[in-house]
Amino acid sequence: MKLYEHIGKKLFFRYDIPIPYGKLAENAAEAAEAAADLGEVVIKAQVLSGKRGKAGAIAFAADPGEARREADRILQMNLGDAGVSKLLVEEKLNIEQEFYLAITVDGTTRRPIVLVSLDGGMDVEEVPEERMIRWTVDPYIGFQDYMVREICRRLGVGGELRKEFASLIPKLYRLFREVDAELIEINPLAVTQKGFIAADAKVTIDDDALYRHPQLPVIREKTVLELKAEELDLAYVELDGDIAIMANGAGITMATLDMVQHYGGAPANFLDFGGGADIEKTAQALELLLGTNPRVLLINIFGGITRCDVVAEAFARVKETRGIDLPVSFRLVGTNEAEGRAILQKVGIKSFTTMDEAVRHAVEMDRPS
Amino acid sequence: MKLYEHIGKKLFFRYDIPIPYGKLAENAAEAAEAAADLGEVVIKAQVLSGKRGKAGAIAFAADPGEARREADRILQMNLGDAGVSKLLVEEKLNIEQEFYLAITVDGTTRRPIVLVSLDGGMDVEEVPEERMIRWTVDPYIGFQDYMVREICRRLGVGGELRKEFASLIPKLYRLFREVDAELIEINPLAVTQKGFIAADAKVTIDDDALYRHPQLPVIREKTVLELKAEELDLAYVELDGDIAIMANGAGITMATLDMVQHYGGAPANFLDFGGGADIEKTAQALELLLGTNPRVLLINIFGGITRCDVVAEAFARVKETRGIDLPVSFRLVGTNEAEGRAILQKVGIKSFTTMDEAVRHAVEMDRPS
Amino acid sequence: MAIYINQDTRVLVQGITGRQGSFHTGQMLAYGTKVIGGVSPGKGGQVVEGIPVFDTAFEAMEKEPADASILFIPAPYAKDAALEALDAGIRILVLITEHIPLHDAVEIMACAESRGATVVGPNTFGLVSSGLCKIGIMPNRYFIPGPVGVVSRSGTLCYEIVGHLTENRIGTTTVVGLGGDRVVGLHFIDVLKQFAKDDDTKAVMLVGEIGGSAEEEAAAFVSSSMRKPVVAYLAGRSAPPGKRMGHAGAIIERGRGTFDSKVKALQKAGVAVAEMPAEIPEMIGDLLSESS
Amino acid sequence: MAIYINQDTRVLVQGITGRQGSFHTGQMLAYGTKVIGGVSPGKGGQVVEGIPVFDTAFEAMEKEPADASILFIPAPYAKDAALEALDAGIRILVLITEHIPLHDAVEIMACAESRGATVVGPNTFGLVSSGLCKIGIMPNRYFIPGPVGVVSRSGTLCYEIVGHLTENRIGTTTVVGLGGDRVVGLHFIDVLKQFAKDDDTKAVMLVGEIGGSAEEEAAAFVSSSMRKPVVAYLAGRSAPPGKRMGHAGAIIERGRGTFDSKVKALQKAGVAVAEMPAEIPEMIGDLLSESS
Repeated sequence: MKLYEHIGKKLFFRYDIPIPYGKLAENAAEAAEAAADLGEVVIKAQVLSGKRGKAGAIAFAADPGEARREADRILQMNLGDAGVSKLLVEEKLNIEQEFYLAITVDGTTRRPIVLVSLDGGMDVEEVPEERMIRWTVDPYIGFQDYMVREICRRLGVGGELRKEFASLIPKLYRLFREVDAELIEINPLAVTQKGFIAADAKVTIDDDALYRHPQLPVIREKTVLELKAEELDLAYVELDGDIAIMANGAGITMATLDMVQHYGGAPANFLDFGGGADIEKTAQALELLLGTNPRVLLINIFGGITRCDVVAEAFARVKETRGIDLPVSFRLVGTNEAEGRAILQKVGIKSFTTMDEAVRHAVEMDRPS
Repeated sequence: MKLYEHIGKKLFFRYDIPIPYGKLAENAAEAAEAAADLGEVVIKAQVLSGKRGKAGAIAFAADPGEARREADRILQMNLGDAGVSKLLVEEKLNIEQEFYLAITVDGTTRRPIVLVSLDGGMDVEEVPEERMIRWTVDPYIGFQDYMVREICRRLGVGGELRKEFASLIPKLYRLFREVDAELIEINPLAVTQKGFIAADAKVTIDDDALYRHPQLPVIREKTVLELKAEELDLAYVELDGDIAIMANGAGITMATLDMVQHYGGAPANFLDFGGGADIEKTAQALELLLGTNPRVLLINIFGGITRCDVVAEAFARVKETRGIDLPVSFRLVGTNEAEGRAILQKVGIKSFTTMDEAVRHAVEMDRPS
Repeated sequence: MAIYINQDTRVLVQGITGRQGSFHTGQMLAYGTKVIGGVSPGKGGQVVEGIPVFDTAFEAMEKEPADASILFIPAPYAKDAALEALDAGIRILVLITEHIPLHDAVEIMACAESRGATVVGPNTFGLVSSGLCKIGIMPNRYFIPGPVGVVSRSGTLCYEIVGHLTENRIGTTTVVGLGGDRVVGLHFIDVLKQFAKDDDTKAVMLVGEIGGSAEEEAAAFVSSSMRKPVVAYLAGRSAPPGKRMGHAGAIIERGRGTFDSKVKALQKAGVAVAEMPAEIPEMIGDLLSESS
Repeated sequence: MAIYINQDTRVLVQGITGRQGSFHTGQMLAYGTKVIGGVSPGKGGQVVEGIPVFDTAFEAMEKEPADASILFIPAPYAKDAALEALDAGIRILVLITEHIPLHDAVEIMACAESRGATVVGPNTFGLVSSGLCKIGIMPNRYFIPGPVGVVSRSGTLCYEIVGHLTENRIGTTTVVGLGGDRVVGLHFIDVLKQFAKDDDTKAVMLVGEIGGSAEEEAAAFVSSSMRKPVVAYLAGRSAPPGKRMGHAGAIIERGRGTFDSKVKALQKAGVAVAEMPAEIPEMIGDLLSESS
């Protein structure tokens, strides 16, 4: 779960990580009021998209009037499907230098990794390897002071800057562990007269650990359908095509999408309904897909924990109660295959045994010759 | 640093470890008042000696009158050189069973160790090995829930008791780590209708880590001289004999005492003034010893970091300013030995080169034939 | 010779009394796996599918020493059970559990590393040495002995591919599911090293997907040290960048781990990359007859 | 052959710019020790006694790879410096520092164990392979080559005893100070194992004291596996029980670790226990001539 900047900064504040003075504004008047208090300000759309700067959703304002105008403008924007409902109005920092600092988990080493660079800002991805320090942390030993000394030596940093890093990184690491973060990123980490200030805050909490953090606000930036899928514990992503796809397992669902595209079709979604779903859940997944009004429905089941008869039964039930009148391409093999196939036949659906046949059939039906 | 029971229990309370209701009393009236609030009570002298129970410094009282009388009696007591100035007056527990629970560091494994026994109480040292669980904890992994399950299995404990242990031990381990304890002991750990209650609390904080815990009260149960020695950073213990002993290093000081005893003498103290002391500190150590009015002074120096000339100079200075008129046996070898010997000669002291000679000389002077 | 596990591997089931645990204990026994005990706190003394249940892994190891353990433990308790198994002396830990918190997985891996134990998963279907020992949840009938070593990040997609092989009468030596999480114990490269040494394995099938850099690392190993033919299939060609698709690992981050970068790396290492699962049996068949 | 360290051992000094660090660097150099660098954060580039100073142990290891490191670091910072040395790849860590917090020592030992490194101390005088390499703070002149291996919990008392040996022209192979704290890296038994294997060591001198159970464990080892003569001296016969005497370890706890229990265990194992330091040279001399 990604956190909005202002929530990430609240966490920073709680861990004694310096942040700019700022206020949250929900309309232009509040933004102007904040500017009256803070002087020169920066106004930032509170959205989860990473490209606010390039999209123009960050603006400076010298006075309350300008703050009002810019706030008005930004509140009208649409950023990555989502509107802007909140603005963070902060004192404009006198930035001398922009650093980059992040902590995440590296899948390759299976350990936390601290990333530090003296070249922060918008183009941090282009920083050459030798100017980006990657420090892998033994989770049992944790982040120790000597690591700051060595990181700073490699960066060629001493004096006050080293003291700032020595104070900052251990706090950030503690936050990282204690809130079960997947990623904490400060970019830019502003160097000012007053020392380091986190000018931005990107914090992503591990979804699987959210149950341990009931105090965190729930943040969702999803479509209504995606939210509904989440409630049903389905992995669902909307796409632009016409062929609705449902399969059991993330890998095989991806492979199904790949094949649809390979044969010239366009997937309408990604829907992995997981393993071992019961009739009820399978039926709900189907209903959700049908609600998106696709042109063709492609179901690809390779039964393992998932039982073919359960999927077929769910399909039959939905067909009877709600009606399914679009073309369906159904692939069904694996556990209780014969039973499943029989159920489908009763409701007039012929099923395929291979993914290849099923996908080709779906694509053909989508583009009648 | 040993903590008084009531301070240990305050720590327990802060870590959500159940303790009895209780009040601190400094006189009989306060004890009676506490008994009026609490009903039947137990009154316990707040001293650091381990044998309060056997010494009669713990008493039960059924009503405020009895509480007043018992408090009066205990406040008159002398326990291991120390008077009783505070009493802990607690509700009398309805104890069904007495367990034993402790955490300390085991020098052999170099790791924390959790000790648990279902046979708690006064004679816990006699509990047979097989009824005392010793669970060594990897400091990096910490104390995990599964350890409670296995400890309980070995103890043959299930159900509610296991739940109580599962709730208690992890808290105690956290306390142990976070306050830098050398030892935490709950004996007895009372099993009552309301679950576990820590009927006693023995907490010893690592002296070397006290600087990290400024919030802890400073507790000293030492003689005036020992306190003064502590201020001077000397390792000093008072003993019953006549020969004052000063040496550099704990091992050699112990060996000097052993040899004094071997030759029939009686040491007046243990004083290790450490390595590398300067003239000032050495002189202060000497002054302290002389202040105890011993019959003989034995100084045993094997100079390494400690310089012989510095010790000799300190001795000469004290002799000149204060006067040293008791018999002195001085052994002096090692770093700057010649210089030291010359300085001593000037103030009329002949020094020995071996420990054996010096000790024998000291014992002879103590018992003139 | 089989890698990781074989007919003598003694297997413990943690969480044996649950729905999944008991069902798959039966399935593993049916496959021929030596399941020798189960763990379920507070249920010691029960019997599941003829297998004795113990209260703790320590008790199990005392009474029925095991080499490997498979975990059917709900995510919030999985770390504790995994550390218990490692502390009790288990050498191979198979973590079926999905949704284990990331930081818990990090700790499990660090603990396993310090004890020299092997972790498969989490969020894996397990592993099987075909015909000898299955420690996992995959359908028994697809895993018949043969010359192909299979290693996969996905579950059902792996069954799909092994199913294609089986239909074409191509069996497997060992099939390993790495698991779909960001932090998993075994990576492609670990399993490839084993396959490289295993005389019975004549060809290797690698089933990857977008995200992470495990496929690129595998390609580097194949290029430097692998003498056996390798076929790969990768899922996620059509995935839009940055969208999360069920597997936490399947996020495209910073240009690393894209479909194209993986295909390029593998092909450069001499790996044949299949376009579709259905092509795989023929590709493997050809490579096997070439190399024999 | 020398145990732990020899003429080729490259030694780093952490805290080299301090009073103690610089003094003992000079002393070690005078003894012949290969001190190759020092560490002192913020003082990189300086030179102490002709030895280059680096900002971090990593930098030192990059530029002047070392095998061992000796720490003259104040107690509150000792854990950090010790972990740094271990992380940078130091194999033998000599902790001179006194008053390191107990829980810090526990962590240092756990970290060293996970990396297979040896820790001497804390609160030790160090160790010396006589005539070859001294890593410690003991006076140089007492440590001359010879046939006796010495291992001691105390400092000055050990010098006293080695001094007696030296006066009697009995030299030493290696002298190891275990350190006086409750938690130390090497125990008697570890060093005895090395002496047992070391051809140059013909007899062993063990200097113990009351408290702990290290002497009892040493006795068990001598009894089962030591073929060489061992002499022991123990301090603390006259210590009143339960009084703390400078060494945290020297507390008599629960009847374990008393003077009598140690003497009894050692004597039962065939160890000659000296009554007084002055007797030791003759005892050792007799045993050496017997065994040769």
